[in-house]
Amino acid sequence: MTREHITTTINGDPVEFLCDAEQTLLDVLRDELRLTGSKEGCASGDCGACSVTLDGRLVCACLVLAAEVEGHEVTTIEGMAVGDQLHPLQQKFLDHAALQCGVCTPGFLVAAKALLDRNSNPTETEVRFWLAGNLCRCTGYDKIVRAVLDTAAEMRG
Amino acid sequence: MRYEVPETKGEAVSLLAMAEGGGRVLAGGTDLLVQLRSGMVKPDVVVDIKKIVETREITAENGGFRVGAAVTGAELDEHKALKKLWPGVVEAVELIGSTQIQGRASMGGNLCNASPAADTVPALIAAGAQCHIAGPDGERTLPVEEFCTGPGVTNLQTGEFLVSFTLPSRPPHSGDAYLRFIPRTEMDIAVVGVGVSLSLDSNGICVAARVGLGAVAATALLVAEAADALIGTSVDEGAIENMISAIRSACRPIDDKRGTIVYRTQVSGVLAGRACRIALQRAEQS
Amino acid sequence: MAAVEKIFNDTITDRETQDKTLKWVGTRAPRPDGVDKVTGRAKFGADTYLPNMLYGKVLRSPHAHARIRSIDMSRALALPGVKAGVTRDDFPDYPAGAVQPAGEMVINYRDMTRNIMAREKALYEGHAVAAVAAVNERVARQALSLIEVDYEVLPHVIDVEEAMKPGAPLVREDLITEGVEPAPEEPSNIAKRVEFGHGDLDLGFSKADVIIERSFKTQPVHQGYIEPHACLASFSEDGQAELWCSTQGHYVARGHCAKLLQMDVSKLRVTCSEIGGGFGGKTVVYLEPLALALSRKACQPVKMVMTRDEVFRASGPTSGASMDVRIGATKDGRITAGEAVLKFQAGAFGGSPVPAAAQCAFAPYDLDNVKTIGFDVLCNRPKVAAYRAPGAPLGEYAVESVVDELAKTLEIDPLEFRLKNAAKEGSDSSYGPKFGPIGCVETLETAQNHDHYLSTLKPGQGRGVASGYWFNIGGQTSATLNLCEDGSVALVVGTPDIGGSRASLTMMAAESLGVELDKVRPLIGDTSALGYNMLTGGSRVTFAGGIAVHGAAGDMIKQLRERAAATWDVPIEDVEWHGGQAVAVNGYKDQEDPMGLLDIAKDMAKSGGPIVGRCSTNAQGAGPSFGCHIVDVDVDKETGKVSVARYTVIQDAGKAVHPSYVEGQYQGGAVQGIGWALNEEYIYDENGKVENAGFLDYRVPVCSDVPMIDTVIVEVPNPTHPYGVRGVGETPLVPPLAAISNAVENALDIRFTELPMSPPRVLAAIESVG
Amino acid sequence: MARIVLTGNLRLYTEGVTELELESGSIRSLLRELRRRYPDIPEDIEDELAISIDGVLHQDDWFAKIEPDSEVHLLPRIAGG
Repeated sequence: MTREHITTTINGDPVEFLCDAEQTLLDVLRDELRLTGSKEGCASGDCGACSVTLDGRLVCACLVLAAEVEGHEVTTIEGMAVGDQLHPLQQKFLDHAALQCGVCTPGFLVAAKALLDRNSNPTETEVRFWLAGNLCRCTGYDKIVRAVLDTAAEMRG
Repeated sequence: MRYEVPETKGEAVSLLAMAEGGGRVLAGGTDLLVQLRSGMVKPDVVVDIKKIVETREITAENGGFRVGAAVTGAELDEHKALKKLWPGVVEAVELIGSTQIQGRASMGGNLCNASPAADTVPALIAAGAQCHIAGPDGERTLPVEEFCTGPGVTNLQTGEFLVSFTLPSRPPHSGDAYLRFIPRTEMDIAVVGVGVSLSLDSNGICVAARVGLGAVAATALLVAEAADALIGTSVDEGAIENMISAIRSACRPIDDKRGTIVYRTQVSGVLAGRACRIALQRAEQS
Repeated sequence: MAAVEKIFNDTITDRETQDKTLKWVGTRAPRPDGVDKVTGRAKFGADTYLPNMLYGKVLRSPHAHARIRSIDMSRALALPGVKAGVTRDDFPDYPAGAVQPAGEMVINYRDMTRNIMAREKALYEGHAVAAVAAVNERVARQALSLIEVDYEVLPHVIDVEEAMKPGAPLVREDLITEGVEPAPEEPSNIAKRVEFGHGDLDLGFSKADVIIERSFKTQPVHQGYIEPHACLASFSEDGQAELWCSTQGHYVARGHCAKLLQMDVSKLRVTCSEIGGGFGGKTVVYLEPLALALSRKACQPVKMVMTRDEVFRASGPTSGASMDVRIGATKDGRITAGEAVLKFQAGAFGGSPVPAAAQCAFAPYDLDNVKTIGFDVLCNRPKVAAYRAPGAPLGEYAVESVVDELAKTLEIDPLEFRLKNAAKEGSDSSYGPKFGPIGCVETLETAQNHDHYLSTLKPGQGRGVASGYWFNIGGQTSATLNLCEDGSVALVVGTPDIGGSRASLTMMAAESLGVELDKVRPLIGDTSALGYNMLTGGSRVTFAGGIAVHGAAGDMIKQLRERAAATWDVPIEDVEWHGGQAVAVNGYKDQEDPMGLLDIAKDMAKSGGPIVGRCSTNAQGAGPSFGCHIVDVDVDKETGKVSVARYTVIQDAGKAVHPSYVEGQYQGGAVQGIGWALNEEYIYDENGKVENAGFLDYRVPVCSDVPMIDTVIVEVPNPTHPYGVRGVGETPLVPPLAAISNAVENALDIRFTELPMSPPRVLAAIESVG
Repeated sequence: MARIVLTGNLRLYTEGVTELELESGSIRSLLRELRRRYPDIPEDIEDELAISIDGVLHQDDWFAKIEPDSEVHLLPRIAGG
């Protein structure tokens, strides 16, 4: 079978890869590029554990064909910290104990960052609805929502 | 499976025509990729239409809008003027899935997936939206309510694909609204969905109305009887009650994992009433 | 001597002094694995890859119940790229009596070998029938389509009461009910009958002014962890194997796999990945033995990952139940007798949590006359796996609903009514033993005085409360502290960290050693690194692990004192350990400069070599745990939709080592309970196939469904633990079902006796009363 | 003499006896004595038991002390999630 040759940008770096037409962006991130921070929880867009941004838009990597990212920009959890500097959201998630098992955490962080990039002062309700596509079975969401609200407040200064 | 990215309608049409039914159109992919993964569909070629300009644009058109079939929910939400003219339609799109889904899902995909429970369809029906279809024999136009012919089945012929919608202009004192019922607050498929659009004259009498009803029949319905119950009235509670009973008698639902016949019929009326009151309020304020 | 050092004599008499001197325990310290988890670096079950790795896939039964006449793998194995295939013929059979203790429970390997790979029959839709390993997933999937299985489809049964009826399809044709005298002559689906209690029910009910009897029904639910089961197995030609997997217990997984592959336990080395949730569902094996068997055949590493669909169809859910409860009380609110009959789905093999449910159901109460009977019933569903306080949420749902109705009938405040009957130190528990120090009364009194309970409801809202109980357990646990040459300390434990136990165990280690927290770095060792460790479950890790790290610290301190004594040339009894330093005392007081870890570590080689503190123990005396929940709900009377407006969890932790993660357990349990009470359920079609095997239609609560979850940590210390820990992970899921049902009753004046209280069910009830 | 209470289904092996008094210094000696008196008790029964001594729960703990005035309950083994 012929494979697609894709040239794209991931976390700011130029990346090339070969993929089958049916492979999803998530398949390629994990199995080809070994960017395993994006998790597969459902492969149907229901859990948000594979949240990444595509040209700045929050999407589920499991619902994007790898071939579709040709010429586009993808950012994943691996691109969130800068050098040894955690993003404020990452730090607040730690400070607030907003994770238990941690498997949903990368998706929540990517999704929460996409929210704060658009809305620096979200209400609790806005945060909860924005994150409704990210399932967490451990925390009951309380500390996650607090961490996001606290980050927003801190970033507003 | 092959992946193709045509840049013109013509290329897309010939790719789909050549595939002789073995082709699937990819816009946001939020339904298609799930079907691919589950093996529900096994196309020879997937035709990504997002590089075709007409499918990605929102353009003003004689007082209304032309909306590309692949415009995402997130983009519609950011389009102030469209949201002002057809708030109910945009609300319906916004109800599809999560923020992540909104970054990809489109009205075109929602319609072409032909699910009886699709959120945008009752709202588009109520809005009197038209579908613009490209195909081997050129372009044609079709009212939204005629696009789906059954669960998962559309009116599209081999080689055809949905390019864009027209959302018409509307007179002053018009308003629309869409409500759906789901067990959770997000992430569910509609158990019932109702779209209401109405226009009032200067005396507050309803001069035009359309009501779309979803998830209670094989396809989303345009319920003329419900509209008739409103037209010529001041949309008082009595008229709304008549509209509600028209809605309930139009229901032909099934029992399934998402709801029972009795429940769907009952709740369709409840939502119709609530949507109607919102539409009325918007009409009065516009 | 300060209380912490006193701990080493295991005489904790003065908790208050101890609490004042604690430096780390009770703080909200940083989490050792935190940065890896917020950067995506942490490696979960599916995140490991090996060179030359194959992908394994499982063929699963499309039928709920079918005899397997034959399985033909030939076409699948002939497909280019397919390297190995396994079926029932590749796993040993074991006789019915092949039971042995493994992990928490006695495991019946006759059943386990049949659960991981169907033998005579496929017993549920999704039951594994064959597996293949191929060069990539696509080829593996294609190979599955080439396997030919000849099924004889049999009638099936799902519902527990249907399964108990005479003439019901038999899941196991030769099953004779255990626990009935005389033993029945006819086989049935009833695997076991259990009975608990004391006193005289007739006498008790004869003293009652009010007797309420109700029947309850609940649908089966799934643990719903976000990470699907995943593993990577690598067998080498010499019969040695390594396994990386997402599990709650890698030592337990090692034992099961060795048994199922008939290999020496020592030849299998298991490393637990980070685990993406378990809640009891990852205490058993599914893919692991298949991956090992495939790898053994192919002599290549084999990776297997379940799809979400497979997780729902084939991995351990918990029971659906039918329950009858009868409770009598006097006018002044004293319960005179309580009786419950609990019928639980076990799934395809015996072993539902009905015994624990029967023991816990009345545990919050001090009763003279109580009896609970449980039935463990086979049906054509996956064998149930543990789920947070296994069984207790169901029994408590039924009992706490009736208790609430009694309080209402007697016009007594529901918390006051519970307090009048609450279990306390010295009470005979409903399942037998006298309770030691427990916090049942404390949680109820805290609830009574909580701002939530004192606040007034908005119009149309309803408020409910409920209590809950779980035993908690201890078990085999090992820990090692290695002193590094720079004075820092490497802590090795053997219990997978699901919710922050590396943090709590490190804090206790630093506390016991009296050193800075950042000088202790934890690691979860593989099965070759330590002595046996029972799995992470039963809320045991902070309790039993705490005893182990504390013991290891004691062992290390003994050696540190010896080195200091030898270096100073003074008798060991004249050297004590204070504040992380060896200090000369008695006659030698102030004659030697105290030696800290660094001082001793740098000359470790000269003074006798490496210093390693070890503790391997079988921790006993876990502290019983009680909780009380308060919840307010809104009900949309036109659609039947219930939403939770406010929620408060109050629970006795004994001692909260890391309060943030204790609160997290409370909040997470409450929200799982909200899902169980309102929307979660398995939906089966007429053929016994699951209709909602995905997160779209199996509706776990999403972020916008729930409010903030308020928590109050009550601390009634557990005397058997050096820091007073009880364990907190499971009790939070016990009260919510009843608390929410009681709140809905309070809002609508309608008593629901069936879960979930989904909108169609609620609306139907509202309409029926007009 | 320690008071021994048998819960769950143990009575099925003890001719219905659910309470007895025994002289026994440890869980191990208790189990031996019980099996001597009631040979029907399966050999591996202890693998399925939890044993409470004066309200403190023990599982797999042969040498736990039983005082002459202790109250001992034999329960089904407890497994958590």
